Amino acid sequence: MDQILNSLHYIKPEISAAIALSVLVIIDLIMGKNKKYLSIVMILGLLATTYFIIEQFGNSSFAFNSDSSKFGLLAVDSFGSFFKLLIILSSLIVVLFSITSYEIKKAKERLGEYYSLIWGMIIGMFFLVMSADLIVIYLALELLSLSSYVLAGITKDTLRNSEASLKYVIYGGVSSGIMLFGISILFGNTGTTNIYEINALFQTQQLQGLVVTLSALLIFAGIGFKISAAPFHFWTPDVYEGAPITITAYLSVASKAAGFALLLRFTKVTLIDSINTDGSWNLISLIDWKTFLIIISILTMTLGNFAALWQNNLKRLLAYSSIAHAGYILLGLIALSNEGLMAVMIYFVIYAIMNLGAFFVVMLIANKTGSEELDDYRGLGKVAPLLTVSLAIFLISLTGLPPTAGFIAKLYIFLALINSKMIIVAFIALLNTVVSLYYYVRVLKYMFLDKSEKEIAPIKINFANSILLIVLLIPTILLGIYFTPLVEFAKNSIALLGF
Amino acid sequence: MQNFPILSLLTFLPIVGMIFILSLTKRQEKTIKWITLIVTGVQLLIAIVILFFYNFSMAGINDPSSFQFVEKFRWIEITGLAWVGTIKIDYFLGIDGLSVVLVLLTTIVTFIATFASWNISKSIKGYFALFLLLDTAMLGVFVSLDFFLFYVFWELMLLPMYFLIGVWGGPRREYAAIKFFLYTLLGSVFILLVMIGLYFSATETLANGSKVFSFNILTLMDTANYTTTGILSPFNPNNLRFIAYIALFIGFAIKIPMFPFHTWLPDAHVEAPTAISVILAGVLLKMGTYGILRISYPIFPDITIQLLWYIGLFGMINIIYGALAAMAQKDFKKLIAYSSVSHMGYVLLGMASLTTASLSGAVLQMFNHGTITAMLFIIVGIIYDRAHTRDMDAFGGIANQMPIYTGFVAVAFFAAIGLPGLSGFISEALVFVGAFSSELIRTITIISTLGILLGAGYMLWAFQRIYFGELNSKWKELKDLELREYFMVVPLTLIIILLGVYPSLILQFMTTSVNALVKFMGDAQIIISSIN
Amino acid sequence: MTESVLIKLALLILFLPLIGFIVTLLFGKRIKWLYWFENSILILAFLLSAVLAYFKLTHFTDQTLISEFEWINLGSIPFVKSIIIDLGIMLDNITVLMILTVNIVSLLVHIFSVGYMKGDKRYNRYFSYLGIFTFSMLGIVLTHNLLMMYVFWELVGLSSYLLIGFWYEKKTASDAAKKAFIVNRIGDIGMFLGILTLFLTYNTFSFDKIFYQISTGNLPFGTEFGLTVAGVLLFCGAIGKSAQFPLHVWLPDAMEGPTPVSALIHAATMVAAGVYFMIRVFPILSGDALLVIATIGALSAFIPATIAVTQNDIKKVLAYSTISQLGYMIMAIGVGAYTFAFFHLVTHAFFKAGLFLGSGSVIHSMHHEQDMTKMGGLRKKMPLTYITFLVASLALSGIPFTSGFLSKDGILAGTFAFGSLTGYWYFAAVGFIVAFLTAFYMFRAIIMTFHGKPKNKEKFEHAKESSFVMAMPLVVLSALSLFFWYSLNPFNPNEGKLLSSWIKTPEISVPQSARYEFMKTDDKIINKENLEEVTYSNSYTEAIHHAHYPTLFTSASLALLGILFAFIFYQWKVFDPNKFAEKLKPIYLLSFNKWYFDEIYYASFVAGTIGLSKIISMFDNKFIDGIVNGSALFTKNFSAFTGKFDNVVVDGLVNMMAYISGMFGLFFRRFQTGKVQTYILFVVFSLIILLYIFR
Amino acid sequence: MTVYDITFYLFALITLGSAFFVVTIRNIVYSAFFLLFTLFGITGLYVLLSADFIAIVQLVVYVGGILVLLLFGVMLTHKITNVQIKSGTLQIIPSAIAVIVLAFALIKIFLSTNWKTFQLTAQNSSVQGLGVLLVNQYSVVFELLGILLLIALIGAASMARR
Amino acid sequence: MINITLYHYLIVSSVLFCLGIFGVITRKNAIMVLMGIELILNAANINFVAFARYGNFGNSGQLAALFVIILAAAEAAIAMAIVLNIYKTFTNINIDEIDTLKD
Repeated sequence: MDQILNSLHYIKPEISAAIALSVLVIIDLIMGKNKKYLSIVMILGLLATTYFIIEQFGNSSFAFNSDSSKFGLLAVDSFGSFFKLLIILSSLIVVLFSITSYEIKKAKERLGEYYSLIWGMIIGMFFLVMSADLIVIYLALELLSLSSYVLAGITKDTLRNSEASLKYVIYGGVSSGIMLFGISILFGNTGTTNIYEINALFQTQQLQGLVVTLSALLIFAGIGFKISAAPFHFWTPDVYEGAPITITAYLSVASKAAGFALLLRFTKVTLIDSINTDGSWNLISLIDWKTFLIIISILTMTLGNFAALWQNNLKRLLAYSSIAHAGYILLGLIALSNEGLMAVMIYFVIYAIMNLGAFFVVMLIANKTGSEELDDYRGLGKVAPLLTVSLAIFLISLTGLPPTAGFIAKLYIFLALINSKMIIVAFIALLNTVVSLYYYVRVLKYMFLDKSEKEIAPIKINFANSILLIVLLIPTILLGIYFTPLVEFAKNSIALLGF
Repeated sequence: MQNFPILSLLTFLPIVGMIFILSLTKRQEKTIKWITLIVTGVQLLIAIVILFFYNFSMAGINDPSSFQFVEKFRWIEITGLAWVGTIKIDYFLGIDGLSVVLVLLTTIVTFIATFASWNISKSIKGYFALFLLLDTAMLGVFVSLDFFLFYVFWELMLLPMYFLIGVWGGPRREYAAIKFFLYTLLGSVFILLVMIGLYFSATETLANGSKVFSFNILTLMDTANYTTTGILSPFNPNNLRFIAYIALFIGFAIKIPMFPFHTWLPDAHVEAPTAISVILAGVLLKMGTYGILRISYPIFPDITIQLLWYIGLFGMINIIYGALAAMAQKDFKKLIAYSSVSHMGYVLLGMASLTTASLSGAVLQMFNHGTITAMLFIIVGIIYDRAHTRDMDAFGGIANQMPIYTGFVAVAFFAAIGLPGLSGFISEALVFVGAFSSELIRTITIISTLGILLGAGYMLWAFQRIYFGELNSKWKELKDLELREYFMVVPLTLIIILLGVYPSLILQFMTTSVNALVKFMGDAQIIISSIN
Repeated sequence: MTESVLIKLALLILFLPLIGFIVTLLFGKRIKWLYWFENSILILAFLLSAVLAYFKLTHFTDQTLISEFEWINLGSIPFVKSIIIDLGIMLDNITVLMILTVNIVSLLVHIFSVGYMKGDKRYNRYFSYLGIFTFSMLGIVLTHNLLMMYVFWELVGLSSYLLIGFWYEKKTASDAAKKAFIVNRIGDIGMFLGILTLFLTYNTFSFDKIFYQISTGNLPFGTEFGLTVAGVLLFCGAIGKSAQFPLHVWLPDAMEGPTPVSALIHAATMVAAGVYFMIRVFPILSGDALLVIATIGALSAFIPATIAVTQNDIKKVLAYSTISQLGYMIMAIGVGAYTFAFFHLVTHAFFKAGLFLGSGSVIHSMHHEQDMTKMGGLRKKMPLTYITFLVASLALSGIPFTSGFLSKDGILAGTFAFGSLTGYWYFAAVGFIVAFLTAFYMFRAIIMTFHGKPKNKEKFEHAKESSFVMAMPLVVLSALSLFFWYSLNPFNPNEGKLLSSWIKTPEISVPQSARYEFMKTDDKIINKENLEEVTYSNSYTEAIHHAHYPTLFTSASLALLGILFAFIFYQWKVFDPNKFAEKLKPIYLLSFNKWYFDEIYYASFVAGTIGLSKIISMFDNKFIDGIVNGSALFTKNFSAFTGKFDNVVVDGLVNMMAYISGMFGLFFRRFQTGKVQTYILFVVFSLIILLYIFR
Repeated sequence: MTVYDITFYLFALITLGSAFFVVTIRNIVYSAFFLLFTLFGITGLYVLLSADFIAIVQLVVYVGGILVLLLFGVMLTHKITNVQIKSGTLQIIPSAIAVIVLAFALIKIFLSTNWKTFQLTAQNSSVQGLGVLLVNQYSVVFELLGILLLIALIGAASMARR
Repeated sequence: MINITLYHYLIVSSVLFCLGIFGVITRKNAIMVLMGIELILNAANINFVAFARYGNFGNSGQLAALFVIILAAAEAAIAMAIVLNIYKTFTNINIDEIDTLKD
């Protein structure tokens, strides 16, 4: 009992989130049709949670362990806090997006549910990034998924919206089912669901590789679904295209971040054998996890990039782009070193900023033109210079050209890779970058090089949105020129509990 | 003067101008143009000031203490995790004999390109903002001594170029722009890989005695700085230096452009607006050869020596192939574009023999080709502005209608042919003198002399088709040069003639450095071969 | 008059025409009388060169004055030879004589042009071009090093290009200009390589330093063969510029330029530059190289002479005769008759200029009619022109009492002596045959032009004697074609100052073993007092001496025979030349069609190059730039593919990548069916595959 | 063959046999009823595995809740009057291949694995143990499930509501 | 003596798992697909309980199964809501006809 009470202060952010959720639900019920204050309540809740996350930084302990010598259910560490912060900040930005989103405005009567479900996602993700137990992982993943299934179809006004929701739930249900099956096998093999204990067993006991491989593959099916890694990515383009754009942005950033945090923790805690003095990891020899990740990674980025070449819907294009980026991020993990881990974290921060920025612009344009089709972007450069130039910068950053932040993100990944002597992989990844340039630049071509056949009215955006845009724009450029703080931050956050 | 951050000023002045321009409204077209003109003019002045204070006796190349106008301070410093060491990137600018020439060239060409941009009518604000951004990127490449910084500038140039071709170009501009973009990015990908590989292969000793990996180009040149296990370290018996060299070379070769990576060039040139063609041919192509001289050669002297013959061979192919391809063209601009391929071949040929004469010739050829080809593109632009066609067969007898213009054309054409008395001759002759003295590539050099003949062939044929013969009655209305155009052609003509008569004006800046490079290559080669 | 004053004088002479060129070019359009500026500059230059020649030849007879300065210094590094390129001028007897010749002819041509070009719309431009030509030519003459030689060599090429193409509205003119430049370039490449070879070995371009190095036994590539190669390569330049076989084809075409230009450039001076160059580098020409030179010279003397026999265009006849005479000079150098080569150069300059100007005078009065078959009987209308033309023709034919007789006889004696010493008789044979042919075709031309009945009445009626400015140069030049300027003995040139004390065969630097047998230094002679005068074996000198009178007699008789034949065929019409031609049809056609050189060259080199360039261009577009397009395998898919990618991706290697990428993309898109169950099926399959891989 | 064995085979047969019909039979309502049998069978297996509490929960939640929910779903999404409440199938052959291969692979791996097993001993009811575990060590999961159900409620309501 | 080993249970669970997947992939009707998902979850649950029983792992296996059952209920609820929503917009719930989102 003491243990529980002692552990409570480790989950302050989650408690805060849960309280915020309750408050939101209650206010929504009280206020009835009046949805004015919901956004403010939401933002306040987010800020409060942010505060608790920042406060929590530097903690490193298990929470909810039955006795202090044992491993707990949750691992509170700066790695988790880093991802929580990333998640909460992207949530904040997405909520700000939602305030102006035309799609969300149309579904105004469900705004309470919308925000509540976002809280559901947040709580799920928080648990996901900090859990040390496979059962908790599964439940958190389901919480995250269930919320996002509904959010993907929240506006309900279009076919594609509902369809996205259905596809998501079926695909997600199967994926998590497969993952659960994998968890059950691992449980059978080791007798525990705690990943730290599993790791201890891996290191000490003689286990059969085949069944471990099987369980790891099945578990990866669930994680791969979340991070949309090939060949578990199929839902991504369809759901991203169908979901409201705010949710698409959110899924592509926060949900993916949580999935990656899970993958990183799973890899570094469960499958590790030892860490060398130079920071590289030795994985257990039961499973060739590294080769597996290399295959997945190359497949993911290649598939994402090449399929994106053909897209004419910007949301769908960004969906494929986010698949490709998942591939790049996996590269950081492939390096199997602390350096690679750091690279992944740096990548994520930058990816979050630039991807959110791109989606934001797409949303703002869609608010006015009602379309995300590339054809409707023709000649937009003339009528909406700020928006299009911003989008251009975000896309260039996504390509990874200096002096934008995207370059730094890629640079660190490649530094890690080459330091691990994986030159051919790095080369393939770089060739992929070249391919990706084509479809990103194609957007620029439509905006700036082509002429519109019809007259388009100038797109004006309000002051608050311009500020938000610039807030996203500044780090996209600045981090490309001066990235010391970011790297320092990531470097200080790579500490996983116990490793 | 050596302590004043003049190189930063030179490099980032256009950014200031760009910000100014962006703060103006679209209507203030005149102001925008004048700002650009003033910025590029001031840059030219700064470049001249730099020349004025330049110390001929300081060599540069691999010696940090003999670079001039050096600016060096820590840009990024991240005390790292135990396993990486400190990540350190310097803001490190400086010039030596190789770069000072190209800095001067860049400022001249940009200044003249500003005049060539004067009659741009579509989205002026965007054009000049991008133009100035491009300017910064180009200068940045030539003054950076840190590989990372170099790479940033190198890539920074892509985007403005894409838009400048893509928005303001000819009918197939989109295709040309994307082709340019993809091609060059493909090249930079190779460069990036090698850059990272080098980073992990050499360390720099900090003031406190600790060793850190380094992007510093000069550090990378010194064999003593390499670690024993780095993948590109000569001490590592399984090193990948050979592959890395090829990759790096391809990266730069695409920019030159070297056969068979040249096909982006004709397209880009044909579609680009005049001013951009001028910059593209005048400055951008030099980045490739500059990169090879600044980075590939001194960092990989051992591999360079092994591959000299192939470099020469590709130089020869460029010369002959470019000339023959030029001969078949009907489009005036395409002809000039292919002539660039041919002329850059001389630079490659010059680099293929490590002699003072040929390297001087190669660097001088970079400068001369920059001015000559800039003038050629301006010439094409002038006639295209008037006639709205570049089909050479559609012309004829222009000499009668536009005699003064034709006079300038003749100067440029004969300079391109390599007529003595004009600048092109000196550099080609030096290249041949040097290359011929290298036994390794003597046969190649002899075959390459055919380029002299073919060059005369296609140039004179073009000259005849466009300017000679009876005046085609279609062109009765063409006017001779106007004031703005004099501003473009007269300075270039003067430079071409002046350097043709007295090349030492430029040569004096580079001799020390070129000699140092030759010596360094020899020494480093010996050191490295002693390791293995 | 000190040396430095002479040098400065020479420099002044060199740069005066340049000033004339610049001023006339820049302001000629505005200021109509500016051609007089150019002309007066030439007069000044002529006077100054006369002064220069006088003082050089009288006060510094045996000295070679050199002045140089450092032009390019590429610095130095240890153990590597430093590269310093000097520019400078050199004054010796040959130089000053050549300057004088050039300036005289140039001046006269200038004056003639004032009348000839009157009314041309680019009148002043014409004179400015003459200015730059004179400048470049003087540069060639004055230079003391190979680099400057090459520089000015190219510059005369440029001025020749400009002047041939002066009437560029005419396609033939601009074609001829281009042809001249490019054909010259072929020779220049060889010359350039020769220069590179020498520079590589001696690290200098200066003649004197190279000569000295070679005389110490330091040879290119260390072998005598290297020296021969260098010599032959240098000679390539002369082949181009002096229109020697096989690069002679440009010169006849060059007659498209204004006739005074032909006189100045394509007869008297520029084309002689090749000969002059060979004279300059004579000391380093090995025996084998000389033999090559002599052979080329002989071929060039013979072939054009046979062609000239059947030509109907008066300028073409003169052009081929020029090539033939230049062949003589080259052959003279090849057989070692150094002094006579130069002598013939000078005399030829005057009488050939006279011939051209005379023909110009005819053409001018016939309203630019050049076809001799349309002329005739002009003797009465233009007596002065007739007489001067006749004198010059006699000189060209080598009739006694003319300058041509003296110089040509020397050359023939040289070949004869060469034959007697080496057994290579055919040089002498060629010399005599050509002497006969020369006389024949020259008088054929005179008869067709001036004698007989007018063929074109209308033009004949309008023809009249030329004005003073045009007539004066004719007179001066025909006067200069007489013997007494060169030697008071009309039968022995060696008695004149020119050959007895001013021009001497120079010291030969070539190692003994690489020389002609008879040129090897004779030990016996070294002990003799007149060592300086005879630098190679006096056996040759003696042989020439012996050959002198026989050849004199033979050549004069052959020339007279030629004249006789001309009269038989064309004046008295004893035989109908047309019937004669019918009988010898193959030979006639060969000659009339200039041995088909143009056709052969066009079919092989020109068409070859252009074809190759087209192939390369195709290759560039279709293959390198579009492997896709060329590949039949992809073509079908590609059309569907372009439908979507159309303007963005059309061709290219990039495009092939794009195509493949696109195909990849399409492949991946296949999986995105929109049916969620299919997705799950894929997932299951992937899991099975992954399981299989990692089992 | 003990009673235990026979019981196991019986339940296993019920489970798998009806599961097979669940996924193959065309009529949806029949299919739903076969699912009922499957779930019963599984409950039986739980009992055999001495998981009494789980078995009960299985009955209550699955049979009482989820299955009814699904049946309601069937009724709501199909016109009751339409007797032919049938569902087609698709991609049978590739699916069958995939699934059979997968099944073989799984079984092969399972059989080839040497699991840690202990001699089965009689077990008391697990209810108490589960309860203690749930509120002690897994209390936070308990809370998490609470939130999850709340979210499910909100979500389902939001979705199903017009 | 009980002859039934862990392997027996595992075979049952893996066959059930595969049948579940088969159902998910092949059935057109969305509700049928959901039934397939339930089968998958149940297969996992059998594993948990069986492993816990045979491996003597204590109660955590059963607890996991318990959680999964609860979760399955929640998921079924949400999925049903979504299916109803689909029925409203598409007027059928045949998944293979719901493919407006595709490449």
